[in-house]
Amino acid sequence: MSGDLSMALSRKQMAWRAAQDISDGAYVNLGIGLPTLCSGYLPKGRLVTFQSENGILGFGGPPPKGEEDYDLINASKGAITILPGASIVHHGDSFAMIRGGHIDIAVLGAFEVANNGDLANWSPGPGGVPGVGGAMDLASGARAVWVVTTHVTKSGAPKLVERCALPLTGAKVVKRVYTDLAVIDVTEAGFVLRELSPEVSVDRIREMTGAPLLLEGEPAPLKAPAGL
Amino acid sequence: MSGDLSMALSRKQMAWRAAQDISDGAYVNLGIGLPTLCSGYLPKGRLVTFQSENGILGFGGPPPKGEEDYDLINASKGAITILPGASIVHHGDSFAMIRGGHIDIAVLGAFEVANNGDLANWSPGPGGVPGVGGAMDLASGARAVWVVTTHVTKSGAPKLVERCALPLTGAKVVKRVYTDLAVIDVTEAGFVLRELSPEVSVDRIREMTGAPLLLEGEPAPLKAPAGL
Amino acid sequence: MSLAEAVSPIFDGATVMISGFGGSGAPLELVHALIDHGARGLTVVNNNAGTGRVGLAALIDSGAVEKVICSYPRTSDARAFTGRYLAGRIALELVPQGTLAERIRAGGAGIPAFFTPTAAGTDLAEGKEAREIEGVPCILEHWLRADFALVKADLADTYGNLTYRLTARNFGPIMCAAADLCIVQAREIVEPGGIDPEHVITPGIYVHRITHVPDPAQEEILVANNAVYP
Amino acid sequence: MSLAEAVSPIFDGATVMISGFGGSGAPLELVHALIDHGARGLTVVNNNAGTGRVGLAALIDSGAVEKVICSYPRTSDARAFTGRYLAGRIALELVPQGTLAERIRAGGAGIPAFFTPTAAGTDLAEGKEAREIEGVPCILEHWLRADFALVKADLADTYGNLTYRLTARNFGPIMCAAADLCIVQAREIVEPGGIDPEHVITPGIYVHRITHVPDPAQEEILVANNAVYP
Repeated sequence: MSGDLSMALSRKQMAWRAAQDISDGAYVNLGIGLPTLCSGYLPKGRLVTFQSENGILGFGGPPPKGEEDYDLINASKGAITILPGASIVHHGDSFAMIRGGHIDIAVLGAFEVANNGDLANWSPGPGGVPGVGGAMDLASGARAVWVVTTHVTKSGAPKLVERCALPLTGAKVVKRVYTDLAVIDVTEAGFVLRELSPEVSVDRIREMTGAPLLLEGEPAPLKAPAGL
Repeated sequence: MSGDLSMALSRKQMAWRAAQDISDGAYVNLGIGLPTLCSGYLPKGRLVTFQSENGILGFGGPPPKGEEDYDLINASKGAITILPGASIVHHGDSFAMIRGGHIDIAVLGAFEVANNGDLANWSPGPGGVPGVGGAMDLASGARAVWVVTTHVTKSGAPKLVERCALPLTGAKVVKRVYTDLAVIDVTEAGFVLRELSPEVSVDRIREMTGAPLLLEGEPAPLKAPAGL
Repeated sequence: MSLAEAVSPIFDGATVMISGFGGSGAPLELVHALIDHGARGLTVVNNNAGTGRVGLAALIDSGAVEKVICSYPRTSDARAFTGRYLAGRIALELVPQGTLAERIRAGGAGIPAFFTPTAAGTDLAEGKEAREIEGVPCILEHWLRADFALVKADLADTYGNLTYRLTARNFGPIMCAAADLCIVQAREIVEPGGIDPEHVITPGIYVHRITHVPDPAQEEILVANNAVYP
Repeated sequence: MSLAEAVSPIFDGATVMISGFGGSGAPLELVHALIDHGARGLTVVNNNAGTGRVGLAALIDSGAVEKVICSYPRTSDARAFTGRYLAGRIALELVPQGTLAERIRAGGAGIPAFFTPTAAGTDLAEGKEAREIEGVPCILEHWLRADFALVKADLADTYGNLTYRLTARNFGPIMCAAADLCIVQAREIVEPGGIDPEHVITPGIYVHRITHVPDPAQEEILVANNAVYP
């Protein structure tokens, strides 16, 4: 949630909103955490194939409790189910798929997104144990990188910025950001506000954004089903 | 045959001689033409697995006439049979196997071999249509490259030389040469004569060789079964 | 989808990868449909440069091919290519077979360039960046990508997952991944689930169009019978 | 061949690749045999750096590991690695997961180095050669090879042809090819011909030792039960 804004979207609502934009027939990689929720909110009838970087294309949700097979897991190391039409590949081939530009959309989390598309989502900075996993491969390899994140940090600092302070995951990679308050495109000119929570004014969202927020006409109202 | 030497080995005898040195358990790629004959002359009980660069490991000789399946061929594009324990890979993986140093021995033909191990076997020189196929990959990728060739050309010119005149297939790659008159190792010091046809004197073989031919003790007699 | 519809997006001047090693894995029906389609000025990537008067040889005979990128144009009956090449009417980029395969694999895998020992120190290294790495002389090779791939598969499911028959697999999997649009002819088309996920050779993500060719011709047989297309 | 015999050639200071992504595909029995074997000063290549107190975590706990090359050491219970790392008693080479996979693949495929866009412009590109290729910023990465690979397979035939269970395939095939000596634990060992040649995932040429582990432990289950080795 972004500060005290009661009308900010919930995590599930943010996932729902991003999921609406995943096109029919797309091959999609969902990052660990919040992005993973998108798979539950695809519009009916839309065929989307999920890839997990450990080497599976075409999987479904977790199996019933007690039926987990830990030889059938996703990148978060959670047990999954396999769908008809799936395929298994080794790690070399799986990242060839990612690096080679075959994944239509990677939906990722973020610490920071800069208005040139720079993404920081792997390292909270110096200290502790670093771990990068497949974040950089996805950031630079997917045809489109979308970010789903709260608009500001828990302490209220903007996550959309002019320049990432944290170590980059990828340079100039993010195309679109779904926050709990807005939908924002990353364009050549910078951030462009496409949708905005009806409860929030343009001035207010600009205050909460660490880089200029451009308008191309009136932003549409950001909506998601209640109760998610 | 080397000139008028009646005791020179036949093509099949040369293949037989090279085949005796293929060790048990070896993975071997046989080049097009004369080297292919080696597969017929392995000592009994020796398990050798043949690789063909189009993507098969573990194949046998041609099927009976009329039973050819042209989806099951070797690098010469001849129909083959598949043996228990075989595997099929795609071209990328097949040459990964070759380039990665996993083939124990490549037995190849040659136009020329230099005494530093340089091999020329792909281009007869300028003019005509060039074609290289997998020759360079095998020459630089196999753990050991053996050459099977007549000792001199049809016109009597040495094929073992100080420096290849024809375009190279690989630099410093040949380990051993089996000719119709001799078995010769390629060492740091140059050509070393290991076996020599009993009909040929050291002086005579030196005349027929375009580079110094070193001795390390008396060469053994080059032998092969009669009637091949 | 019909053969004609499958190849209909192929435009003049396109780079087209064609699967197969000799006749094994050669998508003859797709290549013949391409001849009928009539695109010109093509660059073709194949291991060879056609045999006899069918398939790639027929495509070359039709005058549609401007350049061939291959490892071995000297097949048993390469008259289509040979005549044009010696007359200076077709260009040739000769690439060692493993380097050709690796460049195509790199194209699909998003590796813009790689160092390889193959061909270092030979005439085919001319003009290429050379570097010794860990004591091994290498040359720099770049990825190879294509606008289209024409590929022959055995089974396909409706998501595009593919298997191949025996050594007909050869260039198919790497070409599927290296082309912007991958067009497949399959002997049999099954429903999703009809191929064991562990036995899929080409995942459906790489395949864009599938046409059903239940009884595909084999180039070796056609060439032996002196067949001519069209 | 027994587990103990299978790992007996592993020497002090060796680089050892260990298959698996998390617990899936982790050759626990081979890793435990390696602990018993007692080689020290190891460099381990794995996607992670161990979880709980079994498998790779137990190997680290035993003090045998000097360095880990991995993409993600921060697993759910990474205490073995974390404690040693923060105390400066174990080295870490952090590699993006796809670059790790590609470096291992390059090791097996004889590609000494390659350019990749992954990590270009990030802190993980520091000290690496950078170059723009066809407009894409790239960095140069080198192959990764090992003295030994410990790999978990499902089926093996006596020639060493392997299959893997579902996503347990992950790093197995590329690690088999990148090690001088590849040591495999297989759930079932069959005669040559017992695996369809078209379904072989790792050809036997890459496999040197096979040991039979008919009922392999699953790391997730052991960790959930707070298992400790030895």
